[in-house]
Amino acid sequence: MTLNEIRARLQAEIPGCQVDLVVNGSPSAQNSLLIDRQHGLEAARVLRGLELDYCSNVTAVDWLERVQSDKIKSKQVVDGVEKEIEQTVKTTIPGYLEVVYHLFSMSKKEGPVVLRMRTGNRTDDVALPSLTPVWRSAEFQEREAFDLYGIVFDGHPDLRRILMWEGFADYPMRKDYVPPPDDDLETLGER
Amino acid sequence: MTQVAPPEAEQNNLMELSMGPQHPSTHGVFRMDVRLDGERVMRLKPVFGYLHRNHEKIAETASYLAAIPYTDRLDYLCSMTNNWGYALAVEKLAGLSVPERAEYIRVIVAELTRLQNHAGMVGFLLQDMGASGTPLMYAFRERERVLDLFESLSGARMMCNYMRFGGVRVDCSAEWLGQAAQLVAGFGGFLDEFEQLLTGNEILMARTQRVGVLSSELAINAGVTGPGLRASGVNYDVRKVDQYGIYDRFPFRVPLGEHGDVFDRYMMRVLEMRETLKILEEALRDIPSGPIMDPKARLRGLRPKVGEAYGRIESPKGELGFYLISDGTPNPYRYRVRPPSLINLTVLEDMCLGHNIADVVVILGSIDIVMGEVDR
Amino acid sequence: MVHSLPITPPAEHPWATIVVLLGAAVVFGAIPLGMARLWARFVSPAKPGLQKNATYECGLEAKGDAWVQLDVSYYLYAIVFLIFDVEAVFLLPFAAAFSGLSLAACLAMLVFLLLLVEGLVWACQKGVLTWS
Amino acid sequence: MDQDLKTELSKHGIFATSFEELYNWGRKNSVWPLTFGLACCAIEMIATTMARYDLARFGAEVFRPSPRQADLMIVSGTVTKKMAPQVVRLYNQMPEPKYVIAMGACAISGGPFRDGYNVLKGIDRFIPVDVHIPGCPPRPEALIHAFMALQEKISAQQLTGESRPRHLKQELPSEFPVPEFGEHGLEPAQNDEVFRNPLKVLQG
Repeated sequence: MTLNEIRARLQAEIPGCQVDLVVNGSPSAQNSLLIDRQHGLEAARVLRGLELDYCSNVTAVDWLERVQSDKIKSKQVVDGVEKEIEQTVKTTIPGYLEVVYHLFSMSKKEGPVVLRMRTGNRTDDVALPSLTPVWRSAEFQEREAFDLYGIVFDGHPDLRRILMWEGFADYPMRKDYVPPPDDDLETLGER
Repeated sequence: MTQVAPPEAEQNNLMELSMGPQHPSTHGVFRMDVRLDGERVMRLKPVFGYLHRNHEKIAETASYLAAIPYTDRLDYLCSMTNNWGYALAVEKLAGLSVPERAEYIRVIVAELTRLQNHAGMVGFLLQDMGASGTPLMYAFRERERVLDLFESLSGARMMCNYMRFGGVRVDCSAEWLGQAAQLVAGFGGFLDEFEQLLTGNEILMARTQRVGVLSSELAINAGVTGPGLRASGVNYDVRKVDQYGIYDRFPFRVPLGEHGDVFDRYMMRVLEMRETLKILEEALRDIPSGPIMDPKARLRGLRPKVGEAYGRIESPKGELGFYLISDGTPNPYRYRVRPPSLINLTVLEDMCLGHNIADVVVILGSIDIVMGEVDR
Repeated sequence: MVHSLPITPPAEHPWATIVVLLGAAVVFGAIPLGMARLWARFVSPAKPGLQKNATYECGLEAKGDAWVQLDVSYYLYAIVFLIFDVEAVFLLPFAAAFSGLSLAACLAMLVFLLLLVEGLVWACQKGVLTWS
Repeated sequence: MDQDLKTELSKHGIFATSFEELYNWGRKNSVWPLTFGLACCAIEMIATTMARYDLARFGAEVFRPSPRQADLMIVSGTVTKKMAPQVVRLYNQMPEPKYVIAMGACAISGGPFRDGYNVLKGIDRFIPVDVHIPGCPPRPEALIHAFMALQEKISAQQLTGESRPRHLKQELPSEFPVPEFGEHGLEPAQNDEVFRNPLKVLQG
């Protein structure tokens, strides 16, 4: 089943579920489906119904706030002559945390269907629905996403830190994490 | 003095015990918090993180080429297959092709890695079962032969750092291929000797049959991959499914188990070794000559276009995947490893409940975990 | 004629060799232990500590208590073993003197054996030795 | 008793020795390591005990799982911050005289994973280390060389006088404080009595 069929199927089965296609720039052409958070779990159940019985990989990605400048050609009248001017419009995209699920079908031996969900922002609104009730292979990987990125998975059976110790306070894999200055030989000089 | 209720464990007379980070049976620094009723396991919670060396954080600050030596240290028993998994992902990301001879060399060294890993696994499994030393000696004798081949090829025994995206680093000489063929010819004899000693042994059968049974539905749902999944009867081998590299040219069969217990997982390893020998014989026979590196692959300053790619291979432990997101700069924006050992441990508790604590050791040995890959 | 004394000079006491051997064994065992104790007292000082004497649990702080009520079947298992351990002790002299015994003695021993084996069969049927 | 007289005597089958030599000879040839594999170096350590490299020739093939019966701790692999308290506690629970071999670049200084947030930059921040073996992983021959270096160190120890080893001095501790898990890292980050920071030594 191609991605567009799956997308149509999802929109048909779950009213009001917003699914859009994220095009992948690399030659691997593994495009993905971005699903809004509210209908994440139902979409997962529908996909599970489509024989996608194996969730191979769950990855958390930390997208910082970034400024995207893209050139827009616009026709403008400049001192009476219509000319095409290129304007670079700088749009700042707010940062968010994202979880990517790679789903496969073991029965039909079909390639990856990539599912993405994004949180509201990077600080307080970081909740996402957990897909562990649908695919149990996501249990440890979601705990790792919680541990290293701080994404809270609602409905996860046992959401605890998996790699760092319990009392650890930061989310170390985030892009803006600064590790504590262990008494490092290089940093000794300027301490 | 208010009477504080004893913790839930003491209430129904369960002993709280942790088979902790330093334990002879845990194949590295893995910890299991076990609650025992006498000797039977009532609850088992694995604890990870004692070897979390921040592989992904370091790889995200390093260039694509610099991440390759780190992949050696993921599953430090099979460095060649880790390299191949990473190289495959980068080739998908950057759209590189691999010349014919390099593909053949990749299959040869990957299958040699599978041989020494499965031999080591059987040796360690018997060690967990109490046959301390002897089977491991036989297994490591064969493993040393394979490590000699890797050392003469790549320069290092365990950390080969051998593959590059777009090919391999060093060409193998005809004399090396002869030695490899000699090893493959002799390996069958070792396997017969091993099987004659082990497979028919009543103690092994008594200790492993109907122990740690894993149903195929639970295996699929919990994402178990590799020999553990095929022992439960699910025909899923990434070499056959994705047919990456040139695996479609080699007619090898995929062994399947029926009961999904420890004995089936042991048999999977032994039968897979025999299939690997077939692949190696054919690959060593018709390896072509030619370049070993894709000429247009830039190693040092690789800047793949913005995009992402997920590449996966059948490592001896299961499906090892690398998910790379590139933002056009020389280092990956996101570098993620799909660890088969960690995900195979999801069902450890389901397999161990109700068994004795001695069986927990054997079940953990049959899953074959390596902590470098579990904790990354 | 000199009457020889009715009592013959006693050959060394029949148990003497065993006593000498026993003494040698004890001394042979005691020498290294004694040296170790003297060494520990005079040369290498004892350094007990809080962490050193803590119970070892795979590197972690031992939590919980091992003094837990165990299943009764372990106790029954131990009792059945004890019975047959004692029985084996009785069999030893019987086996040693077996060739010189009369039929009656063998029969008596057989009764002893059968009584205990019958107890074992009953225990097995009651399922004492196997528990789910 | 000078050396050439001893060799002359030993040619005729007479062995003259001192109590100290006998004591050290007995201890250095039966060093029992602790079963303590952390990471990749542990596989190389196991390969060293196997038939081909045969650590048994040095009397050290008996790997004791419990620290109570071990007198050598081979720190073979990366010591992470989550594992550091356990390593120090195990070292404390070993009876004197005890020795530590820091096997591999990770145990010496954090190695290739040095700038990881969860990696301790070398075990000599918390416990004294006797022999360092560079390598990643060090070859089995390097581990055997470390055993020979340790044996030389043991045979050079004096039983009396000021330069007695640590375990013969009452005032030197046989225990080191176990670090706690803090909010952002280990508290304390390292143990200053034990850790001789090379840079400070150079500056100081």
